Amino acid sequence: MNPVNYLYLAALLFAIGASGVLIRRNAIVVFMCVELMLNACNLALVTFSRMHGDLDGQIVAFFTMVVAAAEVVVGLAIIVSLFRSRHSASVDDASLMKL
Amino acid sequence: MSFPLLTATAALPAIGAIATAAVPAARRTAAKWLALLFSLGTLVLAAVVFLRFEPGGDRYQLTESRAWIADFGVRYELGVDGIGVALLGLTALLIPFVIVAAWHDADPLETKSTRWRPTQGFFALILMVEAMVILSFVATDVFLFYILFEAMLIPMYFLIGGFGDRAHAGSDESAATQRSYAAVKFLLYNLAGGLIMLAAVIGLYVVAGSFSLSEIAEARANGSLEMATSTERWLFLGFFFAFAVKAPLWPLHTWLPNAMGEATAPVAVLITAIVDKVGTFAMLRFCLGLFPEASKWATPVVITLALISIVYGALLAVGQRDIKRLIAYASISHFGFIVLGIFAMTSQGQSGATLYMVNHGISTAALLLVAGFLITRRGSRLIADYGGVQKVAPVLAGTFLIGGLATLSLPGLAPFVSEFLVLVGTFSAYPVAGIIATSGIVLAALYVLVLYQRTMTGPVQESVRSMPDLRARELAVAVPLIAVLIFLGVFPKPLTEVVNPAVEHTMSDVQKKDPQPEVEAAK
Amino acid sequence: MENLIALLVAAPLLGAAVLLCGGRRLDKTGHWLGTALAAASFVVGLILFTDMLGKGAEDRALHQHLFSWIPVEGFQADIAFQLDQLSMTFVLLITGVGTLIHIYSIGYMEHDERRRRFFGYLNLFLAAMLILVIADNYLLLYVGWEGVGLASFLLIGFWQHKPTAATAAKKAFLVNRVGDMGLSIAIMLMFTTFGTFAFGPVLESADETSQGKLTAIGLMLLLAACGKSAQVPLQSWLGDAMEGPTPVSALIHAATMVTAGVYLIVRSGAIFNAAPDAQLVVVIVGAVTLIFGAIVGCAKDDIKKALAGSTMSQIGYMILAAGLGPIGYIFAIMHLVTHGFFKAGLFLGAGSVMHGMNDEVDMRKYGGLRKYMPVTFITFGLGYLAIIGFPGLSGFFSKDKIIEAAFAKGGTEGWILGSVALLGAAITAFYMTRVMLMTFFGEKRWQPDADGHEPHPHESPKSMTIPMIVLAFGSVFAGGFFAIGDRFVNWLEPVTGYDHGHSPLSAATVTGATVVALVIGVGIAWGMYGRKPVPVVAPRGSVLTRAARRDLLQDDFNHVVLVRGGEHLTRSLVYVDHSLVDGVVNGTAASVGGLSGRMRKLQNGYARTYAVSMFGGTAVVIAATLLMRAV
Amino acid sequence: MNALAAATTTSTGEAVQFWILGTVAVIGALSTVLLKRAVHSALSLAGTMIVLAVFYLANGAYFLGVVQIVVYTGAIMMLFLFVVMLVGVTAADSLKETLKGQRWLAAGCALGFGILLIAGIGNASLSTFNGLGAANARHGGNVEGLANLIFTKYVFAFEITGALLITATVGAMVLTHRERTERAKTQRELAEQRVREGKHLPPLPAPGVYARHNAVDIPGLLPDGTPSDLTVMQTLRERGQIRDVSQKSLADLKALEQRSGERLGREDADATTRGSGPASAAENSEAAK
Repeated sequence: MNPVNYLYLAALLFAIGASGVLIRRNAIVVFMCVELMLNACNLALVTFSRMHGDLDGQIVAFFTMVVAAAEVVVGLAIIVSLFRSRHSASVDDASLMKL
Repeated sequence: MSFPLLTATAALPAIGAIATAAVPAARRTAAKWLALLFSLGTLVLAAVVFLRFEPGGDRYQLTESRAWIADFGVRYELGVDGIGVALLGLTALLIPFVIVAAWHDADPLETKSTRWRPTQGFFALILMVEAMVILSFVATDVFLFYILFEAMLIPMYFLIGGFGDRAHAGSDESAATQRSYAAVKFLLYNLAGGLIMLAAVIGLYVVAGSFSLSEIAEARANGSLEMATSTERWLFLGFFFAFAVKAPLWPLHTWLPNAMGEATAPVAVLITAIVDKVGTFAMLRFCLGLFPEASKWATPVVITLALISIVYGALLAVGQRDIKRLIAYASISHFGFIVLGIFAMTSQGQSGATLYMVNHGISTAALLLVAGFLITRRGSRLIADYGGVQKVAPVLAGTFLIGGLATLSLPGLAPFVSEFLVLVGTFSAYPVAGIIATSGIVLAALYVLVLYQRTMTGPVQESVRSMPDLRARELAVAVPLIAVLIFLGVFPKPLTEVVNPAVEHTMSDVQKKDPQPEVEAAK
Repeated sequence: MENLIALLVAAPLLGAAVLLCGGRRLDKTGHWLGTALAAASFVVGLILFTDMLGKGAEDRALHQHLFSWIPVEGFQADIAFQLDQLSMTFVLLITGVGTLIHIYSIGYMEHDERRRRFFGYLNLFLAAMLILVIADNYLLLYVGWEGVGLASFLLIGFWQHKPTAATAAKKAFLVNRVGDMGLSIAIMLMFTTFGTFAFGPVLESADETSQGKLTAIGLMLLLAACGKSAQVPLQSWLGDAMEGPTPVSALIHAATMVTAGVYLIVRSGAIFNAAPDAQLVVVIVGAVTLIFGAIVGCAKDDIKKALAGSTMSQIGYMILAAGLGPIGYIFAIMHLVTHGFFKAGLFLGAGSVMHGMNDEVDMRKYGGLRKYMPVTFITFGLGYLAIIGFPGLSGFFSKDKIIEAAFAKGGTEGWILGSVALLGAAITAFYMTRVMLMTFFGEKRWQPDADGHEPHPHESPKSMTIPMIVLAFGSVFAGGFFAIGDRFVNWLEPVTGYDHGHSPLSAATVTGATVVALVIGVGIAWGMYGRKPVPVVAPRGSVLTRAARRDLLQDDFNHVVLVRGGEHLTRSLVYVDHSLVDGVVNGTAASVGGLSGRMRKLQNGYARTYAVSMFGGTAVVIAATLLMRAV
Repeated sequence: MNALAAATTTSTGEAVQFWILGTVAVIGALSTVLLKRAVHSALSLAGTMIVLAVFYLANGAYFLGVVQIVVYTGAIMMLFLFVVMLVGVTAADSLKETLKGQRWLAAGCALGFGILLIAGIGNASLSTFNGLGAANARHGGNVEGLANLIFTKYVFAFEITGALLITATVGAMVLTHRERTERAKTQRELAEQRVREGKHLPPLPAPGVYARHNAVDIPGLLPDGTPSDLTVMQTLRERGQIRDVSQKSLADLKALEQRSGERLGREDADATTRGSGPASAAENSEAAK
């Protein structure tokens, strides 16, 4: 097997995650799908790291994880406070941007 | 490098603008005097420029050059030729009068003094416009000119939209609506023109590799810059469109009546007598100077448009019911003459067009400012609201009449000289165009006299019965302008002296020679 | 001596400036100042005249170059004067008659609160008119030409509170502007043809260019002359111009300004001599106006308008003469000068009558005034005799010469023109007799006006009668003085040239025919107005009479075609500008706005929709990158 | 493992592992997207992440593999679950699309994007594999290698990440923290307020009363037979987890009670007791039939 297959898998997961972001209305699930996309990226990075024989790819993946963690903390906090005020976790309810 | 006189001339009003804007809210009068002082200082500097300018010397004088945006070869390059000097003088001369005429225009009314320091803002904006216009007359770098050409829209927008005519017929609210409509229309038209010009400016840089007028001219002269015919034509069209909007040429003129109608008279003077001149000036300097072949190629169309402007503007002026709109359409007609003179490409036509810019500035200022005094008194812009003013305010009527006579180019007043030169110049190159343009003088008489007759003569209307005559401040505006009109009408030599060499340069740019008189040619 | 020429203009110009800018404090003395400066100009003219008489005929012309006016590459216009015999004649006429009318106005305008301004305008007129006649190039002449137009505008509309006066002033200026357009085109043609428009070079090299160009220049000059001199088809303003104060009518619309067209044609003689087609048009215009004006003059009941018709007709004579070429130039000028005397006198007389009759102008409400106003009657009568060409008086000599010259034109043309001129003489005799009879003879017909004031006809003050007497003196003797020994011909010949021509009729025959025409005209008038009382209310009259009362329907034509048509044109253009030119722009704006409204709906506020477009955009970018790499 | 990672093609073992676990990962991802309940989605995602951790290990990224399990699956996913609990575990999302065309656009975009990526990867020349053996060995192991890079080359990024984390923590606290702006009301004050407002002076009714159920999520019936949401606790109300007792089943219930009452001549209370339990009203009526 060629390790390129990992990349195909990463692309597939990324696309699935993206479609989830677009389709699901529950903010928590949307968030999960974002995490899925990030993980797909990480997989690709790790695979690239292996291809190049270089650890830099893993470093970037590591940073991605850290930032993702930070993002999740803030994102979930936002969801919680949104739920408190609007009693709903649907992203469609927050359509106040419309004039 | 010697003292940067041109920079100083442009910088002084800019500094004045900042200083005026900084005057505390309660010291309105101080702000006015400060603005007047700075404009007079600019006039002095402009006079120094005029005196230092040597008609027989280099094409561009008092030059300055500094690197600005080095990566794109943009330089801060200044220099004046005869045409620039004439228009610089016009601007510096008119602004003090505009300021004095607008003395009370921006006073906050006691009932609605909600706006933040309107007086300071108003006069600061006027000085700002002056600074930009002066700089655009002396910029010899295409990019620098473009920036100023666009930037002056901003203060003008606020002057039109923010300080409208108090003497509006309708309610305050509808006045505000119409005013902002006019301001937006002004802005959109000119921005559209400017945008197309920007494309042409970039195109020019791509083709020529420089923004400097002198460098491009040199490159063309020694053959190192060859422009393909179609490229030159496209670039010409880009520039010309912007200037035709500004000038304004038929059919791109409709913003002018709105803007002039809604703005106060002094601001209208600023529009038509000063800012619009940048358009015609730029046609002469950039269209003809940079793209001589394309200019010659476009001449038939441009002349046709100019003729339409002349006749159309005059006919529409006859049909107007609003004093200021009437003057606006008259200006459109006059701008037709200027463009005609420029594109006739004869010495007389171009000298005439240059003089026309100056003279039209002064005569329109005289007529419009006096009309503004009249409108302020009665509180209406409609011609039908007046009648018999001559009887109650003879001095006002008299100055109005002289302004009107200057507008219809009565011999002895300055506009005659320029109009006749334009006509002769056009006639010698394009006889039919010359004859059509000549019909403009009859139409001019028609709209001026109809305006005068309806407002000033006839039985005294009840609403004007207690109208006071011109006050000292207003006389201080009208009389000097009229004196200048008469002086330049009888003795235009100081102007023609500086303009002639510049016109020779332009004529050699386009490589045209005046048509020989038949009799001499036969010999 | 040349340096005095500018003084001719400077004096009245100074007067105008001082009087118009001086303000109220000059109200008391302004009229004296104005009159004094007019007289000063006259004195300067006399000094120059005596100097000129002392020189040989060929070197009488004086030149003064003041400064270069419009120096532009290839275009030289100077402020420079030229005073030759022709200009001198005009200078004396203008300043002389002008001074007299200034004096007259002191009395006539006594009760007008704006008298100072009136004198300012009069001085302005004198200055402009003098510039017109002493300019040494066509462009400076144009300055004077428009200047007198301005003065005429200001003076016709002097009583601006009357809408009719304001309208008449505007009309005069506008119609004149049409003529001015001709003059400026003529100047432009000269510039392209000769490279200059100074009299000297243009007239010297007139025959070096093509016939077509010269004809064009000539016709354009004629258009200018038609406007200024109220010739068909631009005559309509003159009748209305009578709205101005009577001294104005006398000075501007009888003696001087309206004759500027004749001056222009005579001055440009060299061009017309070389362009026979243009000359032909000139004589036709002259002949038509001659009859036209006379017919109008027959029908008017307004004394000033009757005189205005007469002026038109008499200038028709002059134009006719000027169109005849060197045969007629001198007689045109001679008639112009004598006409200046007697027509000014007639107008001043009419003014005097109006002064005594509470400004009543309708001749049907006069009658029998000779008893009340003896001086006016006598001076008016002498002017009357002069204009109808009573043998021995001024008009006889000048008009007779013109009729003779018309016959001398030769061929069918000559016969036709001569007959027209003779016919004109008969009609002149008719309408002037009519004026005379209706005003001074018969029973008194005046009635109390609406306020119950009955007019008390009285003789006018001295300041008014003295000028009338002087002018009457001129009306009687000037013609004879000029004609005897061909003084006038010798005087002007160096400038205009002279050609005696060969008349098919002897001079005596022509004179006889003229006298017969005169007698016939007077006789018919006597039959109609002298033998039976004049009705106070005008009878309906024949079709021709009614048309003539309305200036032969010329105004109606103008109104329908030009005024109405113009109104419709401007109104529809205003509409076009608003809805078409502006409409295109506003339409574009509206469609952009509509499109934006549609596009706005894409911004529905749902984050997921935005996410889709972001994602789609990313996909497109990646696809583009891949494609670029693939290519 | 080192030898495996260094090879340009992988061993058969890794291939087998890839194909099996890869399938699991994709199924997990799909379930994340498609399952109705958030808690199921979270669990599926956790599964996928564990698979990914294995793949990291297989790719020679030992440190990341462990971090993935500890941080992602352990910490982050638990955080998700906490929030899911907070919002409501049982609440199922409706998968009905409300935005017009959104689903098709999303599917199209995702599909197109995936195809593009795959095509891009396929086109790229990725045939040579260096393997991580040398890189890991240079500093004596994967962890040491990473540490070396983090604290030298990427030290600034690392420090800034620290700042980011602190900020995120503070941010989360700020976002979720509710400042008490006034003193809490005492019981007496609350009682007085209730009297002043004049509503619900007595305690709220208990759920399930008169409704043959005593489950907390079933509203009690008012005397006229209509269900009253007030009987259900506020948290459930806000989550929308009130189980509906439809009017029809209420009517059925009434009829059943009437019939059994007639037949058995029993009291109503007995019928209620007999029908108690976790089953729904509908099941009850079916059972009765």
